[in-house]
Amino acid sequence: MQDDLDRLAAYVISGMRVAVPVDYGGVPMALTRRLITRGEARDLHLICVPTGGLQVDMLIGAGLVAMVETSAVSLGEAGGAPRFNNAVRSGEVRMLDATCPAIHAGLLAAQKAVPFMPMRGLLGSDVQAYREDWKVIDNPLAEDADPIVLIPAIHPDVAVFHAPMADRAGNVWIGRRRELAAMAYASGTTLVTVERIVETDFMADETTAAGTLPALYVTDIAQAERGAWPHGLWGTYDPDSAELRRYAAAARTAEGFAEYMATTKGETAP
Amino acid sequence: MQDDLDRLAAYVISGMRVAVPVDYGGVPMALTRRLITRGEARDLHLICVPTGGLQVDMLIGAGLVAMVETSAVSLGEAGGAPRFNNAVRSGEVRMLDATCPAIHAGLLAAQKAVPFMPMRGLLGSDVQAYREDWKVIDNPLAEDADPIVLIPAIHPDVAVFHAPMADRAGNVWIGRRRELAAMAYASGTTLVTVERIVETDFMADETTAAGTLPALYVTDIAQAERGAWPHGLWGTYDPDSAELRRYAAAARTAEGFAEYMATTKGETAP
Amino acid sequence: MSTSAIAREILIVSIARLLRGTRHVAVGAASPIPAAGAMLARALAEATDEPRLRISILGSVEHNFFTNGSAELFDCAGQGRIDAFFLGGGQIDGAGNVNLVGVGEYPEMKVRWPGSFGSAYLYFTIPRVILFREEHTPRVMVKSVDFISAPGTSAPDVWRKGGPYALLSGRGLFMFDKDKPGFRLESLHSGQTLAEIRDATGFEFGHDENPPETAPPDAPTLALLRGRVLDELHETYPDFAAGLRAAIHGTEPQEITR
Amino acid sequence: MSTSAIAREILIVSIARLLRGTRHVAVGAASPIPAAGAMLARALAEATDEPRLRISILGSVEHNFFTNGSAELFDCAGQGRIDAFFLGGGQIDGAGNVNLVGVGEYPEMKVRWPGSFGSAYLYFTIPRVILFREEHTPRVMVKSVDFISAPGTSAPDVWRKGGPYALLSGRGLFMFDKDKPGFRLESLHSGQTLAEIRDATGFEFGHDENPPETAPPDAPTLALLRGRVLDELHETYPDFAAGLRAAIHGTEPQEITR
Repeated sequence: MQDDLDRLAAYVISGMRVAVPVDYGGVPMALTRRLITRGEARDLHLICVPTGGLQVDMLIGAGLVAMVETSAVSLGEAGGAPRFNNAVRSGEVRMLDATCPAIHAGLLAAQKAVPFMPMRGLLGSDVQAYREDWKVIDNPLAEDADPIVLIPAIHPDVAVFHAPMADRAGNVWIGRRRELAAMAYASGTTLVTVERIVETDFMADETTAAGTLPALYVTDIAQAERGAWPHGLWGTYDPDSAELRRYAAAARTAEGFAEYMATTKGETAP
Repeated sequence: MQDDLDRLAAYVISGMRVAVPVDYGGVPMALTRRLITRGEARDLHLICVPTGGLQVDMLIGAGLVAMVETSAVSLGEAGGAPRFNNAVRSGEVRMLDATCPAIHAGLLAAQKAVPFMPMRGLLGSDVQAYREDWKVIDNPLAEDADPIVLIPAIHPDVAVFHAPMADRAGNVWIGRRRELAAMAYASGTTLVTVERIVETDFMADETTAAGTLPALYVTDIAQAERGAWPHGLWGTYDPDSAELRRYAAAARTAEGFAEYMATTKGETAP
Repeated sequence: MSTSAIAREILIVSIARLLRGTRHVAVGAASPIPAAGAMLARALAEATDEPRLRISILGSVEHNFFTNGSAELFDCAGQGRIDAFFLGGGQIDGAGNVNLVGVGEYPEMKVRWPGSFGSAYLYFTIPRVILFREEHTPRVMVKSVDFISAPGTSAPDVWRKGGPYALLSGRGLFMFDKDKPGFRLESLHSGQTLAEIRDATGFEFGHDENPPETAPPDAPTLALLRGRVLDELHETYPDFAAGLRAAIHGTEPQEITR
Repeated sequence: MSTSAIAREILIVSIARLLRGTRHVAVGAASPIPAAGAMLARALAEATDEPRLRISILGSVEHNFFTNGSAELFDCAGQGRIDAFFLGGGQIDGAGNVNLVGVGEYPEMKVRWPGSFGSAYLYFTIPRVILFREEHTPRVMVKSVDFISAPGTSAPDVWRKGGPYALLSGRGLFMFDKDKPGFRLESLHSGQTLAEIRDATGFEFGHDENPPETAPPDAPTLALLRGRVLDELHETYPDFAAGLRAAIHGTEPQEITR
């Protein structure tokens, strides 16, 4: 039977560029597991805003990822991301190694409808050296030589994240996590899972409006209680460190990963 | 006797670039009148974010302004800005005519610590033609010809605005008016007047934190009740349209303006 | 009560027609007629199962879909999320150029207006920019503007997603042809003649030999306008709504400013 | 209870000394020793009328001064509002280059680490970047890193406001000289010899003939660390604070990881 998560998952199509949030920023794990169960959307190009964690590791382990643009992927306190590390070593996924502010800059360029954002730093790093899509120019406004890197706009096809709540009009409460808004501004489609849907109109009150991503930018919403588990959700619940460690240990091998995925049902988690 | 407004006003020194907010965005009129009474800070370069109103007209009328960078100056429903219009016609102030998003782009460049922001539009307009500080380049990332304008970073020396409240730690509630944060990020000094100072810590609660400019960016704060009058303050009080019209009529002549300023004391307004 | 549409209603109905099929319309702060047109378009779309029309009124608290400060309107337009917008213009010329800065030689112009606002960007980004100015005289509709706040057309290599779509004045409705480029008279408002409009216009424009009159609204549309739309309008523009109501009821002069 | 400082306390005290005079220090998420050093520096500054030190701990709710999403740290650093920051490094070389990406040939490296995070930007923007890595072995302190996540120095025409300030390891403290460029051994932690440190370090570094021992804290500083600072630390890093407390009280081995 098709439910709300299936409806959301169906927006994601093979080959799409998918923007995903940092591990403390509202990771849509319930939706991620559904994407894996369905297994239809493959060859995904993940854009980590600005780093990735369990979600990225699972999608890679499930064989759905062709490319990862990120500043880092790890399981935080639980250690390295095993399926990610393995896939990079074997060349199974193509890497676009970045640095956090470069990913923010690329999304900002899309938000501002400009082809690039200039960015300081980077010069002389191998991060920059390996990025053929980034371009070093001489600052056209400077009198003396002043090399600067241009980061091309990043236009994700779809942004996915999990948030504490949405209202009936489709407005989503994001609080201080404004990188979630930045993801949505830059993306053609934005899919949001939430802990709950409330009757209050967030936009009607200046206090709640200040932390709201307006419905204007939200394509579809599904309710998913504890939808970030085992990641935490700011202001709502803490990460399940034991579960993250359990995953980290299991996923050291492809078999362990498969076993873990077959036996762990996130949606019915505590 | 020196009071809090004097302490704030003393940060503003002749020749400084001063960023001021749009007329519905929290205009620090009490502070503006104090600057005029003191009369010490002259040859100011006003940067309207992105347009100006009564504040700009008064500072020009008082002879404190050398240059105005803005997308527009008007008194809104009360009509054109008389001292501004007169000063432009006579060449008394130098104009840097802009368009709203170009001012936002310049401030954003300063926020991001980059020398410029690219911006679409503008080409073929006289706004662009008269801005020698803006530069047209060919998009270095495009294969075909693709001219684009670079807007240099705008670094105000000081940003001034009025807000509903601050807390004891110096955090300022700005709600959805995030251009006030953008002004502060870009500026060396940020001076804020508020209706009231409250005991709650805005940063301690995710709901209020989302609409807060952190104390980190705020140089000094003074309380000024009805400090935006006769402009309105969002969520707090409406503009005093009758007073704006009274000003508009009086300020048609230099004498009328002087008379108005001599007889109107904002700080003791209703 | 007037049973046929009065002049201001014809403007509102014309705007609603120009907005047909749009999803998101932005309206400037002090623009009651464009706002009323957008509200009518929204009501009509709902009645016909068309996608819901979102209306952003700048400076309004109720009609505000933005939470990221005053830059968000421009970002939103750049992202292609705004389909239609309205621009006035102290001067408008036949190439669709708009002047919001002043009359005479820049910068020490003999008449100075407020400034270009966001026009130099929004004219490039929003597909249907409707030039709306009730005053239709040779001093507004000029051969060539004194200052180009925003150009009507651009060279082929210039990034441009939007531009002039129509020009609606107190005298008639013109559609813009960017390939020509220029305006073509679509219809004359009731009581206007082609000769009068030519005399009032400083630029050349295309037209039929006998241009039609701007079509009045049908009865259900007029009822919607005088009912729900006027009620909605009252929340944001109480003075304008009251004035329009009075004009409809014949208690004030019906003529609009020219 | 140990009356003299244990090894971890020497690291904390060394960090506090390196932060002297700063106004705003940012600390990474899982960095209890740098956080403790910053908290000690703050407590010491308050005791001596120096300007108050602001500590931003990434990912912490209590020590968060940001409200503009995860880009704000980088904006704030670019604006010159952050004086000091800590970087680790899977590999660190004598030119101050840092590698957070992996070992072997990029991209299919034989060991892959998480990635460069914000280092390629923050190393250019924050004046005092303190390289902190307890493990001091030839596999960490290498002659030349396999991948430059962030370079230690830049050509003169490259915009650069920040860079390496010091390198603190479990064996000693080095200061960075960007003109040389290279590290100079400032002091050896208790029990270390110059010969041992040389053997453990893959790069050349400057040093005195008889480098001094890293100075232990005076009694008031140690009291502050074991009192207020440990209490503050407990709020954010309860496990680490408990472990440190146990080590001070001699209920667990005092040796730190090398």
